[in-house]
Amino acid sequence: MQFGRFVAKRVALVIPTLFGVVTVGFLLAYMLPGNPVLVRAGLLATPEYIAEMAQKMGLDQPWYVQYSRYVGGLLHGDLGQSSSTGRPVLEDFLQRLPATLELTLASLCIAVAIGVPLGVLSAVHRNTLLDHVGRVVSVFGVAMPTFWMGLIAVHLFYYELHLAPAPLGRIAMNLEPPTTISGLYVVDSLLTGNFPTLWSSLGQLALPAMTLGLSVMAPVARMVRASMLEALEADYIRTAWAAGLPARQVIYGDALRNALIPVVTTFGLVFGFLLAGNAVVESVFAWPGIGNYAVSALLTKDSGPLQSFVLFVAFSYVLVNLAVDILYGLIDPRIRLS
Amino acid sequence: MSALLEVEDLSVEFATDDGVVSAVDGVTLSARAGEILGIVGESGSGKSVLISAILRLVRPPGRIVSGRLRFEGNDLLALPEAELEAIRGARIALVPQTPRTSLNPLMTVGRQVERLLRLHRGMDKRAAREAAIAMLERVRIPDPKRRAGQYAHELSGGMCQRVMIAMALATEPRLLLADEPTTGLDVSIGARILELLRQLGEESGAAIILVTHDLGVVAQTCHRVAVMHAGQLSELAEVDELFERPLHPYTRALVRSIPRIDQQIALKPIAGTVPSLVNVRPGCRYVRRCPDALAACRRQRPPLIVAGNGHRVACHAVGQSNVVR
Amino acid sequence: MSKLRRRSVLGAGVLGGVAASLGAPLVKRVEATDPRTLTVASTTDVDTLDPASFRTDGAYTATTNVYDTSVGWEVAPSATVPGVSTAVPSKFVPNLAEAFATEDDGATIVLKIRRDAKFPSGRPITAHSIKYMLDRGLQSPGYVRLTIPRYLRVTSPDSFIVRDDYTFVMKMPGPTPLAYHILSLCTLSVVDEAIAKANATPSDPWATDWFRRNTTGGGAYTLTKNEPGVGLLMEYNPGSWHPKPFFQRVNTRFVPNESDRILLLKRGAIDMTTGVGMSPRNIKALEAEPKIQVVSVPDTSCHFLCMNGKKAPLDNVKLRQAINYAIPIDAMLQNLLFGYATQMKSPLPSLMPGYDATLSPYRYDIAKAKALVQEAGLGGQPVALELAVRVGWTTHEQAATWIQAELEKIGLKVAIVRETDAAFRQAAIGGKHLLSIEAWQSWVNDPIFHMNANFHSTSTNTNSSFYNNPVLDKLLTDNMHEPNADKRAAAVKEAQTILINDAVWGFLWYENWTRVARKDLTGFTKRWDTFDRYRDLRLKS
Amino acid sequence: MSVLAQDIADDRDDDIVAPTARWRRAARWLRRNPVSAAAIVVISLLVFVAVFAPVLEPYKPDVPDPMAVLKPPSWAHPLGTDGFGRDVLSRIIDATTLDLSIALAATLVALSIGMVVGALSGYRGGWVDLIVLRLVDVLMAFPAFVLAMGITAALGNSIANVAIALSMTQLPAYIRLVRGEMLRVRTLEYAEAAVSIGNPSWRVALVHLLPNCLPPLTVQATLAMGYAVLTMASLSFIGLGIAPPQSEWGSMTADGATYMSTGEWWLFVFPGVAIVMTVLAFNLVGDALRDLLDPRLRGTR
Repeated sequence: MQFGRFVAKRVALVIPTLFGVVTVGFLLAYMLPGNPVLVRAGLLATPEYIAEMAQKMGLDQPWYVQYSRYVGGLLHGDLGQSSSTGRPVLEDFLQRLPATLELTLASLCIAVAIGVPLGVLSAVHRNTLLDHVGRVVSVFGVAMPTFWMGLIAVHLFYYELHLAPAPLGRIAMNLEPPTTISGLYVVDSLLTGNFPTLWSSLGQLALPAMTLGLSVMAPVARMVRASMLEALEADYIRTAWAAGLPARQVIYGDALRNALIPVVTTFGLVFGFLLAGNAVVESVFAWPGIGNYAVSALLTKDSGPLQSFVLFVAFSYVLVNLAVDILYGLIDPRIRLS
Repeated sequence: MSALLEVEDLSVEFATDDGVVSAVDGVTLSARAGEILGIVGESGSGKSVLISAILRLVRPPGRIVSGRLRFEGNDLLALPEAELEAIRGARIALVPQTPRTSLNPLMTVGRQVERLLRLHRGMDKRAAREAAIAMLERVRIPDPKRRAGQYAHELSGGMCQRVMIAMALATEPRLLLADEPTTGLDVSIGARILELLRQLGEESGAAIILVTHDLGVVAQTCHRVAVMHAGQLSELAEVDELFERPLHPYTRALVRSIPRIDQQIALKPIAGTVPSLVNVRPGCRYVRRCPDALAACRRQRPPLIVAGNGHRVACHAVGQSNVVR
Repeated sequence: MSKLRRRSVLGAGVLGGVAASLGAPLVKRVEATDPRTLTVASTTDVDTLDPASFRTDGAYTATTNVYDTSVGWEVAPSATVPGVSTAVPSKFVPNLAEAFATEDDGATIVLKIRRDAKFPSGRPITAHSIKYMLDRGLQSPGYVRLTIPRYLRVTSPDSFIVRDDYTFVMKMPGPTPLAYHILSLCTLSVVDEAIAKANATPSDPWATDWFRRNTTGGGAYTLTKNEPGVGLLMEYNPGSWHPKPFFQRVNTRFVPNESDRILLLKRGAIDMTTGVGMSPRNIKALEAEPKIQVVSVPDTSCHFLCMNGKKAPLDNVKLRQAINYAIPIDAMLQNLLFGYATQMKSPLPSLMPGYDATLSPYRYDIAKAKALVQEAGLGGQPVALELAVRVGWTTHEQAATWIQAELEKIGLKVAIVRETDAAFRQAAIGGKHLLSIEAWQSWVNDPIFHMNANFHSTSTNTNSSFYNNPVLDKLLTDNMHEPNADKRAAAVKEAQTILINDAVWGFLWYENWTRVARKDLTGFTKRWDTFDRYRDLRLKS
Repeated sequence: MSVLAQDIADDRDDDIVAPTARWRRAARWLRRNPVSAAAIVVISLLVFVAVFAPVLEPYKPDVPDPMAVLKPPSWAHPLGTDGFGRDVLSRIIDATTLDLSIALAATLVALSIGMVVGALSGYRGGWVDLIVLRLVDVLMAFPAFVLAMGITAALGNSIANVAIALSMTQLPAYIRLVRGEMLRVRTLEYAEAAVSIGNPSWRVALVHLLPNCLPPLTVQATLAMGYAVLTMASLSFIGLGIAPPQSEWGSMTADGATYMSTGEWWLFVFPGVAIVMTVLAFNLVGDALRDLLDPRLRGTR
């Protein structure tokens, strides 16, 4: 039962954080200079016309009225109206969210698929050439600005080598997206056994996911290396050696399993990095996700989408951390039963 | 009868930033089946390094620089790693000092015993589980079936040490290395653990090497004892012989420092501290603290000379005074 | 009629709206499966499809092809550039109105509506449709409500009369040369009255919400698919009276990133894109590509250095004149615009009637500029000025850097400030800008209209220089609706002279109308609103 | 017992085991960690370039030269010229000063605020700690990039505002770090000792306990320097970076992006390489510092 209480306490902590994020998000959007009406109204609009539109959008109210109206709306799912697409923000969000999720998950898989083995090998062969090379390679991913890496990747793989498809969105132009089940094109085309779309969406996903994945690979590799080093020095590993267990079992069995637990906790942090890098990568690869949507909202002072993006990122960051804590409890008996 | 384990002139060094650390310097001793050999010495005297060397577990930057290690007739130093894995945990087993942290936290204690049985005894899953539970019972763990499914953090220190012993003895090893098994436990539990070790040793006929810094433990449990100081073997003798007639100045000082209930004698602490083993000078390493130090003691390491039935001592002063023939 | 062509250059500078999804197949360029499908890359997404409201270029282009106007601009093949037809100044052609005439010596417009024009729903387009369009425009918030009262002096729906099912009459207080100009604007497009009324609600009588995402136009194409952030698909509307166009389908993809657009053009994944959103240097480079052609003709898009006349030191005419002499226009035309623009020599665009290139004395002459600065009494210590440009307008950013270097030579220390669209517009209207680079294009290709919008003291939001000259005001107001052509032309010349001598604007350049497309595309048409009518395009056989 | 002078000398040698000279130990460490050594060299090079930029620049970095527009790398212009005919190498050198100083300023500001707030909240505990924790949570949950974008968009992209934006995104990490260390250190005896001799709690926290929290902070600060340069580049890519004509790696790279597709690759690649080298160096030194300062890891050779 105390596990339930542990979860409940963590959830309770989430509420003030989310509330804080909503407020900071609102203030940020409110502070942005410029008037959304003007962006839409164009030059010919007379002051009266602008005033009328502003009044219609409720922008003439003092900030606290707008704030309470925004929070009120939030409570029953109304994320407000986006002036750049003229649709309720919720609708835009739901339409764009799967794209961002698919990119983020793919990047996470790549970051883990490369980061974890790199970290383990660096730790096992500490201070050898492999360790140094591994560290430099993983840090390289972080050192390159995502848009720089992305554009070079596009230029190299799409334009020069013709290996990757055009960096434009989630699927080839002449193909229809798969029937929506999860919203993730790769998953949906797998489920519906539609191989042409599977191949095309994988092709489209490869470069952006690689770019974003490499940029977060370093924290994963660094964390795995540190906790692996720690595990290899543990007493139970000396016992395992003394018990004649084969090296492979000692290192990649006992040591690795114990080393991976703290790594799980960094997934919250890594997820944060991914969402941040998302906006830039989405622009370079014309990926119809929410990152891109938020950035353009920021530039045209379209506060609805910006606030919702901030709320979504905060909400998912908190959710992931909560999930990580619970996962931590599940795989580590010491916490589960304490 | 030939000794189960013969260690001859074994030296182990560690390359560090500050220089070469000579952790073990020319140690010669042997362990016989059914006998408990105590190895005693202050912390930092190289006891644990010796144990690691016997198991060929000295990892870089440490390395065995000289000496011979014979176990059951074959030369451990020459064996390839694969064959060593067949000996470790099967023919030679280790009981570590800190039981709780020496168990894998993510695996139930039962399974940690089982996997050794399956690895070294080729048992199938079901047989191994039953044997493991039997083994836990043999080391007197109450309600072994339930305990087998629990994790290390759910057991007490004493209980964990019993599991370690179960793991060690499950594969019926010929040699059991107990590296300060009771240091982490309080006295009463420690005594019962030692009693268990002695009794299981007798039953299996295995040789036991008991490493400790507690002379009381030596007196109560060991048949023979080796005294180590700063990586060198000072003296080796039967337990009673050593306590009644300590020859090496260091052993004499040690025996004198044991509080005696029956006599009212002032305790005399040993002067000086254990010397640093970094880039150490040749010769006897007790010289700085030894009242009987001779010029020779600074030049060469005193050879191990026979001083009576099975009583060996490495000390120039004792040698020259030919007190004993 | 004018509306700042919202130019959001989506190169490295800024992320335009939402990403698109268009991908060339994996390996080599695969011919679009259907040669009758045109693939176009747009830099801005569609925000609203309501024909009567302000919207992005992407949205304007879509509505211009899906809706239809009563009167159209006449176009004629360009003398200099093959395959392009351009709008003829002050010439109008029948469209939905097969004939148009004036009565009461110009105060009343009579439109004879074609009998064969139908909405996609099958309902015929009649005089009632025209009346509903104008009634809706006049009363729903948006573009039309601001232009008809001001420029046609029509304020109530009663002026719009249906004489019979196919004859529409508009009564105006007096004659005006602007009437047909206004009627040709794409914002005055006919909508299906029945559908509009079906979707109207008490709070939204003119169904503006419905029209935001849906269309009922009578144009050559209908909108069959619209995925915000991705793109839209337009297909030929069989019911339309227009002859069957070469391209049955137009696939518009929204591609914010300039580098991506260039790569797609080179690989043939897209057939055409606009010059807007692409730096002139990139366009020049694309001219060398074997499978690509660059079509570029002069246009009425004015790009100028806006100087806030009511803020010191720019209230000093001598300083403004000095700045005009310090503008390195030749270096910019060559190194920045690569010939896709022409030097601005008057507040009027070069293609506008009444344009006179001989009036302006300004040319790049640092010595003269320095002298004028002395005369302005500012010769002493350097004067600090701020020059605002919009994020993403790369040519403006680069021009600002050229201008900064030159102004430094005449003692003006310029700091460049980059602002987002929203921030820039608010600062401009609030009079906070000192120097800024603005752009203006009048869809109504009439000099008085153009000058009235930019320089009349009452045009609060559009007179970005805050110019206030009663003489000019009177000249413009009196001649706005002057029927006598010669009298109006004289007034235009006099107004031009005043504005040039007063150096209200820092004259920069007129930007060309440019399209980058596949080699074998032809039938380009440049109208005053610059938006492509895809029905005109075809492939050279 | 014979006592020889030589033996006395030997004993004295043994007693005063001279610690290996600090620099020799460092040299040995460097030799064994070539990667970190290279990173340190890069950073010192950067600092040198940053300080002596005006002297090192072959050309004036911000003077357009219509004659030399978009020239590929050549002897005259080793890294080519940009759209205004300005020498890319000079601009990169000139940008070093700006980029490093903004990153340093942002890091120092965040570091100092973070230390004070973290120390007090960690030491004082109670409701102060609760509020600070919630604030940190909010800032951590807030997408760092959007925060930076928002601030620069709201306040304008002057150099100061970009620095503020960068430090705001780093702040929570420092607060959390110091607070964690402070909780650990506060329980130690010498904390009680400092209190017992009558120091007010803020003195104890800031003067006595804080220095002990420094090691992990240096690691975080070094990594943060790298991230600051990276964030500046991303801000420039979406148009909110430092305003032209100021030369700054991020905006140079972002502006260079469009030139990639038409062949002038050097405008995009070289500033990018400058960023990569800098961030790489800071990250590697940060890693090395972490290994060095983390007793557990240092113990294992």
